[in-house]
Formats: sequence, structure tokens, C-alpha cells
Amino acid sequence: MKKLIYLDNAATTKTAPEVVEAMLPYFTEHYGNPSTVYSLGGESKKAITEARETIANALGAQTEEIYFTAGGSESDNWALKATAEAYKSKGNHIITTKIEHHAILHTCEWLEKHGYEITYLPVDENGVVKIDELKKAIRPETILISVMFANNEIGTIQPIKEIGEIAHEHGILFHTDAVQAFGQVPINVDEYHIDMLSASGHKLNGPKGIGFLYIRKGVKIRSFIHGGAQERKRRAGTENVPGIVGLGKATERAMATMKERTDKEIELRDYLIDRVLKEIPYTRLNGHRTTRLPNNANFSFQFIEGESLLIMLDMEGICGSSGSACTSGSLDPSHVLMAIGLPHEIAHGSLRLTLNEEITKEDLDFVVENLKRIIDRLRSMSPLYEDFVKKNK
Amino acid sequence: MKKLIYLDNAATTKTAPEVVEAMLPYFTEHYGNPSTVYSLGGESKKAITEARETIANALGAQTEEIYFTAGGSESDNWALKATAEAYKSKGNHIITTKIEHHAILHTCEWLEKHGYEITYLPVDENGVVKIDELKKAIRPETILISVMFANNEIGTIQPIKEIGEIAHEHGILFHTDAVQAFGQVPINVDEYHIDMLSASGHKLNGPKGIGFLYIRKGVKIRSFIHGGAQERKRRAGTENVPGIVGLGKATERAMATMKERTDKEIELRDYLIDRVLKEIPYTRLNGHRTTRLPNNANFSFQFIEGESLLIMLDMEGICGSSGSACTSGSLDPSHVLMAIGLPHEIAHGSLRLTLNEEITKEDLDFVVENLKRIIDRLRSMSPLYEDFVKKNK
Amino acid sequence: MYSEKVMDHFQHPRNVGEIENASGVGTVGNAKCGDIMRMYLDIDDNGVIQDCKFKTFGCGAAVATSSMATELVKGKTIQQALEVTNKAVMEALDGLPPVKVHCSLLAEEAIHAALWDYAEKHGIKIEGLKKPKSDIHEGEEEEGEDY
Ligand SMILES: Cc1ncc(COP(=O)(O)O)c(C=O)c1O
Ligand SMILES: Cc1ncc(COP(=O)(O)O)c(C=O)c1O
Ligand code: FES
Ligand code: FES
Repeated sequence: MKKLIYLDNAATTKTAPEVVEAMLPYFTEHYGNPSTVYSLGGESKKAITEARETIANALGAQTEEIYFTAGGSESDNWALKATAEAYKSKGNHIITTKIEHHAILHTCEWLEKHGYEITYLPVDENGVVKIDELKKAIRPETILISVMFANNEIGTIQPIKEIGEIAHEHGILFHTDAVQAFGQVPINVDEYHIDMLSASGHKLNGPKGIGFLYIRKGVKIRSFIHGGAQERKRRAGTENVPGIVGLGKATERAMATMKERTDKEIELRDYLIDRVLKEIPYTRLNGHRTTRLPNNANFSFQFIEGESLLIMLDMEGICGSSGSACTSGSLDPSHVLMAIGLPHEIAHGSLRLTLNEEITKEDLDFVVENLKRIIDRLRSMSPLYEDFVKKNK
Repeated sequence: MKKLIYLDNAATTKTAPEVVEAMLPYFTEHYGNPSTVYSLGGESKKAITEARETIANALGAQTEEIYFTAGGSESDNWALKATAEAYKSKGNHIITTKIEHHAILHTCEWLEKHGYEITYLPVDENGVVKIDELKKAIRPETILISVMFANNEIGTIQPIKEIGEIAHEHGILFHTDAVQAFGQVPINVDEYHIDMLSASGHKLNGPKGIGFLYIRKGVKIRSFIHGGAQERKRRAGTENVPGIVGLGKATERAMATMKERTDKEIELRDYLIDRVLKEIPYTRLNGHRTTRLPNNANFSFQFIEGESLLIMLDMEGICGSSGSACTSGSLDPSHVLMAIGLPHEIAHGSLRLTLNEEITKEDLDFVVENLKRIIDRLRSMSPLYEDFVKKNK
Repeated sequence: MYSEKVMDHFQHPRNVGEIENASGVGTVGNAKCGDIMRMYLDIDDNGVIQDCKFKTFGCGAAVATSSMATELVKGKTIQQALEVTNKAVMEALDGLPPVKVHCSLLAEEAIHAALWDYAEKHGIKIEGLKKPKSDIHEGEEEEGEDY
């Protein structure tokens, strides 16, 4: 079998072997329900408490402010719908951005159908939220600002501290979707004035199907999944103990290796960006040149289409993505690339490559060589390229 | 260490080793996001399709009618909230029972706050829903009937076929919470006229944090978790591939062994019930004598309190439960035992013992001997027993 | 879930039983959870508690707090016994889980009820002792939020 070069770590990551190792005893040995009286359940309860502590520490939060969910999407849905419900008497206006993940955007559309008004802030050409637009959007009835920490497609990191301060000054709750940022960049909920924060295990070498919502003490959010008294009565459902243990381990790991890992990733990312921009003509980098996730590179190659490119890369054992993996069920061009002002046909030819700690310079050399060849080939097949060449002759 | 006799399988089960085995490759090898173009994602996609087929076959359903969730609570919340939303123009009345799990009851309370009317059907002294009350409760604006397949505390199996037929005749949607029944009793969604059915992996030796909602083709349910286009755009969130594979395997296993396993469990359950009722005075069996889950026994011992009993049993390595594990955070006596008409103090002294395939007759002999001793001891400490003895001297 | 001290008093409860012709008997019920505790006191002519026994229908915490409470009041004068609050009992047990704080109130109330019974039988008034409630309502702090 060919070597696999997995460059789609923003879609999902490999679960780290030590994370799986940590989970295993909770399937067949300490399988007790943590909400029980007997000692078998005590083991599970202890494990959950430890995971909660690890995560709280990673954010500068308190242990009882971490609530486990089934992933980033549930956390986002919960944060928005259940604060909207709890603060209805205060107002019905929510501010978010045009480049959020669909878990936020589609939830906002749902809220619009249920009597809420949403402002979708524009971003600049680098994907950075326009702070002056945020300030203008605030009204007396604004109850929530939700801005993602870092974008999943183009990797741009938002000025979260500034946004948090603005929200705080106005007494408005601030939620951030940190699904891409948690474990990749340092986050402190107090320093950034974050009231709620979503994260998902499988983005940081943890298991799929587990995530959390940080909820600052005092925030009057309602339940989203009603039922049993788990998670201090705020999120029902028998606790996914192995998943929670795995998420705790993944967080511990990500925090311990963050500096070293991301330093290396930034170096390799920049190497990749430099080579691609220099060696492949009619190419642009999407997202901010420096204020971006350590592992994210996103290019648009003029005159070609993303899916064809992905399939050809796959034949060489290279996994990448074109827009967000979650939306590949849809054929619309990425709303994020539209929001940064790319024309339709250029957005179509985009490629996201997201690194992990195992990727080497040699891997990236292999990728660049193949990219050059494949893009040449696709362009030679492209009527758009033909028109362009004719026009510029 | 003392041998553990785990008799709380209604709370959660041990994940079967072959289920864990089946899941493992999907953590570190086939970890690709199933919604992607490249071949690594294809492996995950195939595995999900297979699990969906296995489950659909188990219910006599079609593959595309199975939607994966994070567990029974999410399935219940989804089924109720999102059909209520979708059928609002038809009516605002929902019928359920007094003995549902909190995932249904608390969701109904939430719906009541949002403009819906709920009828909570009473049950008879065995915990069986009163069919004539159901018929009387139906109104033109009734949009949904939700009755659990089998009760999690007292094990009573409901006349689901009859209820399904009534719902069907009236053109009302029928949902059943089969979290306890799936894998324990044969279910056919067509024969029983079931339109929606909730189940949870960890109740049938599958993993925690995964479940499904069966939704009959044509039911206009909305999404509950909004976001990406997963699960045919009905349930957002990166698929929990290992969890789904585990649930598939657990279903396969439960279906293959059902007859043999439950025959054995019924025999042992009846042995346990007979001995306890015969050898421990002032004791009653809760739930229907025969129409009950193969692995469920639920007793009330007069004059004693359940928690003390559980702790003393735990010291002997016996795990049981008093009421539903999910609600042990609450101090209210079980709403199910209240609904079958038990007085407060008798409901307090209840013990649920739920078997699994590994339990032997010798285990149960050990349990009965200890029960006799512990109950004697607790009664000797009980002021209620003192009063009773004095009054009857 | 419980501390070692709680488990010890639960497994080996001190002073379980009845006192024939006790000087004072008090039975209290906990409306919150339906549990019941009965306390027997044997008080000598000097107002010193010579013996104390209990019976409890309740959870592990209720049994352990009853047991500890009997230990704490034994040998004390009536006035000293009044100072055995639920807090004192909890501290002596190295604490209780938050949902179990109300159980310790049973013990405090049971002592008070037994003393009240003693006072009535002997036609005396005990300084600082109020007529015991038959039900205990107030108790642990609950999360007042509505989820
Ligand atoms: C009947 C019933 N419904 C729903 C649930 C909730 O399932 P889960 O805890 O997997 O969310 C349970 C189990 O706790 C149950 O027994
Ligand atoms: C920014 C962002 N938010 C939310 C999500 C949803 O997370 P999950 O798929 O774990 O539900 C994702 C990933 O798909 C994401 O990248
Ligand atoms: S031509 Fe196939 S998706 Fe556009
Ligand atoms: S005395 Fe009732 S729960 Fe403890």
C-alpha cells in the first residue's frame, strides 16, 4: 500500500493510540454508570471528574463549568438555542458572522424562524471580523455574540479578546466556537471574557462523538437535551465515559505538546505556502497570512475545480479537502470563500491542507510535486484556462 | 477482589469484547471523516452503512430510516420536539404516559412551556397503560402518541401493537422509547405501526454515547441538531464512526442470541422472583408478573429504604439499583412506583435487579442469602418496623 | 460517594435499638425524602444524658448521622446536647455530599424532639428549645435555577 499523507486534520484526526489506551478499561472493566451508588459506578465518576479537571485547567476555567456533549455541533446548538430561550425576556437579537460553521449558521436560521433576529457580520479579505461593524450592530436587545475562535476552512484566527471585551462592556453574553482552536492555540476564558465555548474531541486526536460546552458560572442557559439529572441537571443522557476519558487524555496531550507541536507545524505550513505560491502560477492563499491556525493552508488554484483535484491527490495517497468536509453533501461553493470576496469560479478551485504532528518536510515536497503535475493536467483540460491563455496571447 | 455480581444491566451494560474489537480499527486506522471524497473516508462510510443495515434489519425497517444519535435521551428529545415543531399547524396535543423515562417526561414539560398540551396516561397496578384512557384522550389536534416499549424500572412491556393500531387508525404519529426493549424483545416497526423508535447502544452491550432514532419514511420531522449535512441532513455532527460500528456489532450480537439468552434470563428471573417472594416477608413484586422484560425483577421491601440496601449489597459485590439510575441525583421517590399506586414509604424500599447473560443460578442464590440477612438487619434498625411489630403483637 | 467515617458509621452503627421506659423519645420525618428517625434518651436526675439509642428508616447518610449524633450527645448535659447541630454532626463525619445535607437535619431534629418529649413528661422548660416540627422542610442549598 502507498504511504498515506493525511492532510485533512481540520475535518477529523486520528485518535492517538494513548487516547484509545486510556479509554479501553472503561468499556469492559469500569463500565458502571457513574450515576449509581455502588463502587463500580464510582470508578466511572472519578474518571469523569478527572477529565473535567484537565479540560477546565486547559481553559483557566472551573471544573464545574465544563459540560460534556456529543460534539461540536451539539455544543453550538445548545449554546445558541438555550441561551436564546433563557434570555428571551431581555431581547431577541443575536450577532454572529458570515463565516461561522454550519452548526452555528443553520442554528441561527432556525432561531430566525422562531422570532429571533440575527446579524451576520462581514469579514475582510483575510477573513477577519470587522470590529467596527460589530460595534455598530449592538442594540439594547442584543443578548448574545457568537464568533468562532478560528475558522475551519481558511484558518483565520479572530480577535477574540477584543470581541470579548466589547461584549463584556455591553453586558452581552459571548460564545465562541473553538472547535478548531481548542488544543491548537492557548485559550483563557477569563482573559478573553468568554462566557461559553464549544469544542469537539475528534479535532485534537480524541475520539469522535464527544465534545464539551464551557458555560461560565452564572450564565442562565437552559437544557438542550432534557431527561436524567446528569451533568448537574443540564445535559441528560448516560455519560459517554470512554469518550469523556478519551477527550480528557487528548486535552492533556494537546496541552503538553502545544508549543513544540505548533512551532513545528507553523514552520512546515509556511514552507508549504511559500513553495506553492512560488511554484504554481495563478494561485492565491486564502485566510490571513500569519494570524491563522498553525496547521492550516488554504489555496485557490484558478481555472480548476476542487473535487477533481481531491480525487487525483487521493490517487497519490494525499488526503485534502475542498471547503468544509461537513458540507460536501452540498454543492454550493463555500460560504466562507464567498465571504472573503472570492468570485464563484475561484472559490471552486480551492484546496485545504491541514497538517498534523506527524507530517514531515519530505511529505510536503511530495505533495507540492504532485500538486504541480495535477494542476497542470487539470488546467490543460479546462476551458476556462483555454480562454484565459487565448485572451492573454 | 470479591466476585462482582452485576445486576444493574438496565442502567448500563458491559461493552462486549467483540464490540470493542470491532470498534478499534476505526479509531486509529480507518479514522477518516465519512463525508469526504478520498478513500480513507470511504472505509468509514462503508462501515456506517453496514451498521445501519444491521439495525434496519433488526426492526424490519429500511436502511435509510435509521438515524444515528448520541443516545436514548437525544433520540427521545429529537422525536418529540422536532415532530411537535413540524406538525404544529396540525395540532398541539401529545399523548404519553405517567411512567415514561425522564428523557420523555422532561421534554414534555418543556413542550408544555412552549404551547403544547400533554396528556399523561395512567397505568394499572402492573404498570400497563390503560387503553381505554388512551382512546378517550385522542382529540382532533392530537399529533403524536409516545408510549415506551418497556419500562426501565419495573420492566412491564406495553401493548405496543394495540397502541400502534389505534394511532394508525386515527392518523396520529406513534413514537416508542424502546431503549430498554431493543435487543431484548422482537420488534417489527411495520407490524406494530411504529413511526419513530428510540434506542441506545449501551443498554445492549454496545458503547455509551451512541443511539439511534428510527424515523419512518414520510414522517416530516425537523432536525434537532442543526449544522452539517450528515445523516441525510437530519442530524448534524461528524459521525461517531467507532460508536456506530459498535452499535451495529452489538445489535448483530443481540439479535443472534436473543432467543437463547432471554429464555435463560426468564428462567433465572423467575427463580429469583419466586425465592425472594417466598423467603422474605412483607415483600412485593413490582411490574407485571409475566409481561415483563426477560431480565428485570423489581421488589419493594416494606419498612426499609433503598439506598441503605444498595450500599450493603455493594459491600458484598452485588450491584443493583433503586429506581432509575439516571435520577439518583434526585431524592423524589420514583414516579413509576407512584404511578402504579405504591405509597411513598413502600416505594422507598424498592430494589431493581436486572440480569445479563453471564448471571448464574449460583449468583442468584448468593444474592438471595445476602438479601435475607441485610433486610433483617435493616428492619431491626427501622422505626417503621418497630411500630408495625408493636401494633401486631 | 461517602467519606470513610460515614461508611464506618453506616456499617457499624453505634447505639442502634430502643430504650425501655426512656426519659424522652422523639420521632421526626423528612418531608423532602420521606425518611424517618427515632431517638431515645435516658436522662438522669442531674440532666445528664446517660444513654441514647436510635432507629432510622433512611439512606446511608441518615443512618450514619443518627449513629454519630447518639455518640455526640451521650454523656452531655441537656444544654450541651442542644449544641449538637447538624453541622457538628456533619463535621464529625468528615462531611456529606451536597444532596445529603438534609439527612443530617433529621439527626438534629430527632435530638430536639426527644428532649421536648422529656421536658413535657417532666413538666419543665428547656431554655432555647423550640417545639419540634414534625416535618423538616428547609435544608441544603439547591441550585435555584430552572433548566
Ligand atoms: C426507557 C429509557 N429511555 C431513555 C433512556 C436514556 O438513554 P441514554 O441514557 O442512553 O441517553 C433510558 C436509560 O437511561 C431508558 O431506560
Ligand atoms: C468550527 C467548527 N464548528 C463546529 C464543528 C462541528 O463539530 P462536530 O462535527 O464534532 O459536531 C466543526 C467541525 O466539523 C468545526 O470545524
Ligand atoms: S459538474 Fe459535478 S458537481 Fe459540478
Ligand atoms: S435521609 Fe432521606 S435521603 Fe438521606
